[in-house]
Amino acid sequence: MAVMSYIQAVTTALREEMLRDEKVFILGEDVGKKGGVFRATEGLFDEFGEYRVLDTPLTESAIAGVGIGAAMYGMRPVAEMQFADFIMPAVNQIISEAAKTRYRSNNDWNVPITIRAPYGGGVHGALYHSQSVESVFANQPGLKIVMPSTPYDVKGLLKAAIRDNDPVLFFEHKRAYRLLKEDVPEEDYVLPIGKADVKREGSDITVITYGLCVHFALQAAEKLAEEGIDAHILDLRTVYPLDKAAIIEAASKTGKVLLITEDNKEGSIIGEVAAIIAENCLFDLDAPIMRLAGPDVPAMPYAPTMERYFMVNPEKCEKAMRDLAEF
Amino acid sequence: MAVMSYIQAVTTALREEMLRDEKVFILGEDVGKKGGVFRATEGLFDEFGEYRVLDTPLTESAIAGVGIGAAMYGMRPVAEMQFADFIMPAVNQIISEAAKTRYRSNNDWNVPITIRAPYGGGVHGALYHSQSVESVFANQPGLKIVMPSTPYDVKGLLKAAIRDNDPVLFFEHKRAYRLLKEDVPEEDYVLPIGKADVKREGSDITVITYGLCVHFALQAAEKLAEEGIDAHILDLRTVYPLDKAAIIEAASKTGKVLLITEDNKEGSIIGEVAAIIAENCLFDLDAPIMRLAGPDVPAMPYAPTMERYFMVNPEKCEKAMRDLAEF
Amino acid sequence: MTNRHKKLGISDDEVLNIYKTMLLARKIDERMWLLNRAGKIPFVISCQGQEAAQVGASYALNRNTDYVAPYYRDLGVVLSFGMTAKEVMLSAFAKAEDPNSGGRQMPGHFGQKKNRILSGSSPVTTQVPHAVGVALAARIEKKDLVSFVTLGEGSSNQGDFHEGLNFAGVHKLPVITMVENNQYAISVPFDKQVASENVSIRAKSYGMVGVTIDGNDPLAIYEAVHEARNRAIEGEGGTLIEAVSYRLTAHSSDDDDRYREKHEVDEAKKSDSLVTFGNYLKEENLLSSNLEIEINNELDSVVNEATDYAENAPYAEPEDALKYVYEE
Amino acid sequence: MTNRHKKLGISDDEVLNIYKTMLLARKIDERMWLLNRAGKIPFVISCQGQEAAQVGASYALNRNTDYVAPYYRDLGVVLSFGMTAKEVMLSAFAKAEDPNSGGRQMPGHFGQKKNRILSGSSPVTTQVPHAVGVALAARIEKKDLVSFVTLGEGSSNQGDFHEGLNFAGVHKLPVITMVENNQYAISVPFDKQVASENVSIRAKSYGMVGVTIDGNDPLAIYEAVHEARNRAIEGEGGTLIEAVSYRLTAHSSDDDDRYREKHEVDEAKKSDSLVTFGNYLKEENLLSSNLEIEINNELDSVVNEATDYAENAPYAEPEDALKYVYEE
Ligand SMILES: Cc1ncc(C[n+]2csc(CCOP(=O)(O)OP(=O)(O)O)c2C)c(N)n1
Ligand SMILES: Cc1ncc(C[n+]2csc(CCOP(=O)(O)OP(=O)(O)O)c2C)c(N)n1
Ligand SMILES: [Mg+2]
Ligand SMILES: [Mg+2]
Repeated sequence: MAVMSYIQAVTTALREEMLRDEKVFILGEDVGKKGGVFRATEGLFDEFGEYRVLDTPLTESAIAGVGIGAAMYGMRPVAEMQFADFIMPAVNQIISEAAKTRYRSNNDWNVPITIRAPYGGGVHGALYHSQSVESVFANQPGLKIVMPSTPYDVKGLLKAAIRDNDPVLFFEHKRAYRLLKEDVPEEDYVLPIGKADVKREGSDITVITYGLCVHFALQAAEKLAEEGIDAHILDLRTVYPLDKAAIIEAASKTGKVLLITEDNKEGSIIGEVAAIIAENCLFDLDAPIMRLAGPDVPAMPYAPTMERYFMVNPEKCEKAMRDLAEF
Repeated sequence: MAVMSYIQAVTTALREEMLRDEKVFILGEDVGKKGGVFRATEGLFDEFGEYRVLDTPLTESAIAGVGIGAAMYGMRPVAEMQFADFIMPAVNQIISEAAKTRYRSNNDWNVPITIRAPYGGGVHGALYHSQSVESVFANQPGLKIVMPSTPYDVKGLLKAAIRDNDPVLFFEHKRAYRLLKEDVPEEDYVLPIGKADVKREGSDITVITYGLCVHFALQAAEKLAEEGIDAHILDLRTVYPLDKAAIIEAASKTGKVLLITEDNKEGSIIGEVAAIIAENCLFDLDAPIMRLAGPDVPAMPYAPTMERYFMVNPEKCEKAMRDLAEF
Repeated sequence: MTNRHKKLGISDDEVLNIYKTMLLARKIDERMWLLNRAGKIPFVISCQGQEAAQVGASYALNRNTDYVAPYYRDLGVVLSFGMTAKEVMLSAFAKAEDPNSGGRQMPGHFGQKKNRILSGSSPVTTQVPHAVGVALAARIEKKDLVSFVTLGEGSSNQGDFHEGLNFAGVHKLPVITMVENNQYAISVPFDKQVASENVSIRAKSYGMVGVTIDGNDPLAIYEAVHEARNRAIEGEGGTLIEAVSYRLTAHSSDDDDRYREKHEVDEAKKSDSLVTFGNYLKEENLLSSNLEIEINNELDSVVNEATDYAENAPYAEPEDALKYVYEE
Repeated sequence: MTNRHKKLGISDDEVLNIYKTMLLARKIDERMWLLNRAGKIPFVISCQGQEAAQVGASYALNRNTDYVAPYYRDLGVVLSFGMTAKEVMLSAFAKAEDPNSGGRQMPGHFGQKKNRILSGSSPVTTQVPHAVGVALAARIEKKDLVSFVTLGEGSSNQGDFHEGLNFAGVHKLPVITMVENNQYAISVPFDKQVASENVSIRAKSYGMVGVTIDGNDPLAIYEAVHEARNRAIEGEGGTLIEAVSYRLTAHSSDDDDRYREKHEVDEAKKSDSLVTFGNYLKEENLLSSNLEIEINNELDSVVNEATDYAENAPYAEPEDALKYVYEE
């Protein structure tokens, strides 16, 4: 075991996979000589050389598209989008190509690419360095979207993503990078993509969330425990396709469900979670399904007043959880 | 009144708006001399000249981006994406620019652009000429997404979109183009964007849907009426932002709700509709919220066997509605 | 006196194979139009007018090692790379056995892994970065192969063209890009589409060699691709080739073609490569009347058999629509 | 003997204004770094090294009619087009009164309708099609104006550059594109970024005039933009100008700059336009020591006042985050 930050878990997973499999290579903007603007690829350029940690031109569609071509050839590219907000020029390559190649070729070709991108707010990143972009891709069969919440999950899930024979979008919360630290095994391990994870067992209310909000919810849960409110917390981990069985189980367990996302509310991942619950275990519910999310404005502002207003935080979680428990 | 097909309603609305306001102009691939691959702009090139019905190079990002620039200047561009499937290269311009310009400039600039695109399947269009793409954009505050189901609605809503001072995505069902005909007033009228519309009053079950599926549901409702099942049908018309009040009212009215979309199920618009209901009127429900949608595969295949398997149709609607009524 | 093909190192047999492959492409294409007009297949999109470029280029590649990322008109490329007439017809009829997509995609959406034909989609130009990715992989793996990608001149305005070729140019990757300039992108003619005087001049933006070639001359194309391949293998990077010809049919079976004048099409037909290249072979005494009849008969029966087989082959089962979303 | 600026039709007053605007940009920029290092503002991204190109270009435009779509380093452009130091500082401090965004966007995200400065975002190069759209509108409305758009050399590889300039080229629209080639895109140097020998050669892809100019020489840039504007107004279409200089600071306050050698930066500082252009004015006897001190004092107090005002100005209310999603 070693204490590792969330971003160290990223670097460790990348390095171990590159050592394990020669076909794994990294491409993206500033990932090489600089080691990434967040230093996720620090040291890898020196260790593995230019063609395994390739500084690309400033062209997201080509980063994705060249990665897809290399993956079709048989490589295992790990493409970095410098910020999730800048994945937009690559949407055509991701949705029209990566997601559909296996299906359209009737299983002849496949695209084992991993696309990493830092997402999320609370870092004074303003409108274009703070967004959650998962819902743009969360209606595209053929894709998997992983959004880990802890260093341990990062290491196991990033390795799983790289070994996956289908395209995986891997979104890392940039505020978690240095904020979150925990013991992470030094051995090789993978965690299953497509499976949610219970982060806290509880019996009074169920919170379903993912990413940094898992921590906000856990912090709130500790406080509420003092008041005798016992929260069950399910971390989705993979937000597309969703782990329906785990969602149904967690919702049914307490009958009171709060869904949390940092994304704008309307059209976010948690809408689909609500739909799954309403479809499958409506009669187990003792309260309306509550949602806590960002407001429906284009993205979070830079000014600290407005940024704080937008962001989910432990206090907002605590209030929503208490309201639900008291329903 | 004149009997008009769905696509004639498109052409009529475009022409009337161009006559009414000199700032309105059309740009897109093959919209000029050819009059559009579906003939939506037929005759307009001859009537208004090249610079009001502009054949652009084959570049969706530029079509959107140039349109946005012209709109910021003060024009009212109507951009055509030849097929909704080909809007993907323009996602960055639409999501990062059109949607966010008013907000990011603190109300200084705005982007009154309309982006039209034919969507939907059942036309042997295969994977890339059949998709529903609305969910890619349905989490982007600043955008409005209109998906009309009838010629009457097309004319009133397309005019409203063109006059709207914010960006509107206007998705037209390509199978509806020549299939649907009805009386449409020859006078000028607009319909409100953001408002759902009750297409059939009923008391036993509520169906909430949009686009071509409205017709499938209406056909099914007529059959079921013979069996004594009386369906209430709400046409969303604007799928983003949703008309929450209308959804809550329609769901509460019968307590039994079926949501229908032609899109892949997971992550589609109707997930959000379910979430709104589960959040606001859960205790009015007498049955789980049912969903009828396309399967979660990348897009509908070309072969008629598989295409039929994918598509929603009146029979599938009828069965789902009967199941719900009998719950 | 050596003739043109010998100078290029092409044997008499090989040059006849080029002709036969062009002719087979034409015959399959014509048959598909007939089937479409008879209501038997819903859609066709043509190679007619571009066979010379497609087959000439393919024969200059190593058809056992190189990768191709063709676009929807490239029937000549995929036939050269090993796809059979039967396989093409299975795709036209959207039958389960179609190796391109199992009947999932429209005809013209090629893909066949065993022949290193990358699977393609409908949105134009996405294949350019893919081909660059294959070339990058070849560089990383130190393999002596090139990737070959084609697209239309209209498509050369898409962002993916620029981003893909610039990426290849920065790293001098072994990718050959052939723009099949058939003068139109559906209804929009060259000058409303492409702002430069020609497409090949765009090579300068990518530090590449660029050449404009008569797309009706398979030997000229062969030569250009052959040289491009040598440069690529020598580590000198990619080449942008513009093959100029004319689209002899409407854009597709859904297009009515009214936006251009009949006499323009008639004029273009005079340079139809099937005729002009046939004449070359006749002048070189490689294509006697007898041989011509023989070849036509042979190819007609290939097309007939392929059609019959494909017409009678089964569709995929409805529920097959659920297969292969992810690895199974 | 006339001097350089007179030859270009620039008066003595005007040339001094160019210098003053460059110097103001520099001073604001330097102040923002100090404020950042003092923990008072979270972010700064610099114009340093690019002031000459920005101000020289702007002064060659019609600053009462033309539209600009600047990128994040273009402090020199927006100051030339009428944004005040106070307004810039309000943006640096993210205060409610900031005319660019009301404190919603990071500094460097310019926009001000009354001065025809298009609102910009962070994803690079999206502004190129916008500027083309303005030029198209000018064409449709038969207005004698041009649009002017800038971006970095790294950004010239994005698809939107290609699509935008091709669109402008096809229709010969009055748009002037200036690529500010400062040799780096964050850490990636020119040769790993741009495959062509220089950026201006890309003009050939768009049927445009392309020129590469010393970006440290405001008069050379003025001349190029002046000519470009004349061509544009005459209906001869757009121009692609590459202004070559060097990024004198790190990419932004979040960047540590370790990927380049100190001596390279030191070398570049020798051509710093504030020094070299100042020397020109001194040689021309337009900038006496006294005047220099006077100007510096004047601008320092402008910057001081702007800073004080902005620092003390209020933030937007938290709930203001909900405003202006749609028309209200
Ligand atoms: C991204 C995208 N936009 C639009 C289309 C519709 N479309 C199909 S082919 C075509 C014209 C292509 O022209 P060109 O590149 O010259 O190729 P050609 O068909 O002439 O060979 C268009 C507009 C598409 N397939 N993809
Ligand atoms: C689409 C997109 N991708 C990535 C980024 C992150 N980013 C900001 S500036 C920059 C480098 C830009 O380089 P260049 O165009 O040369 O401009 P310069 O900063 O050197 O003036 C990058 C990669 C971005 N803003 N937008
Ligand atoms: Mg063409
Ligand atoms: Mg730069």
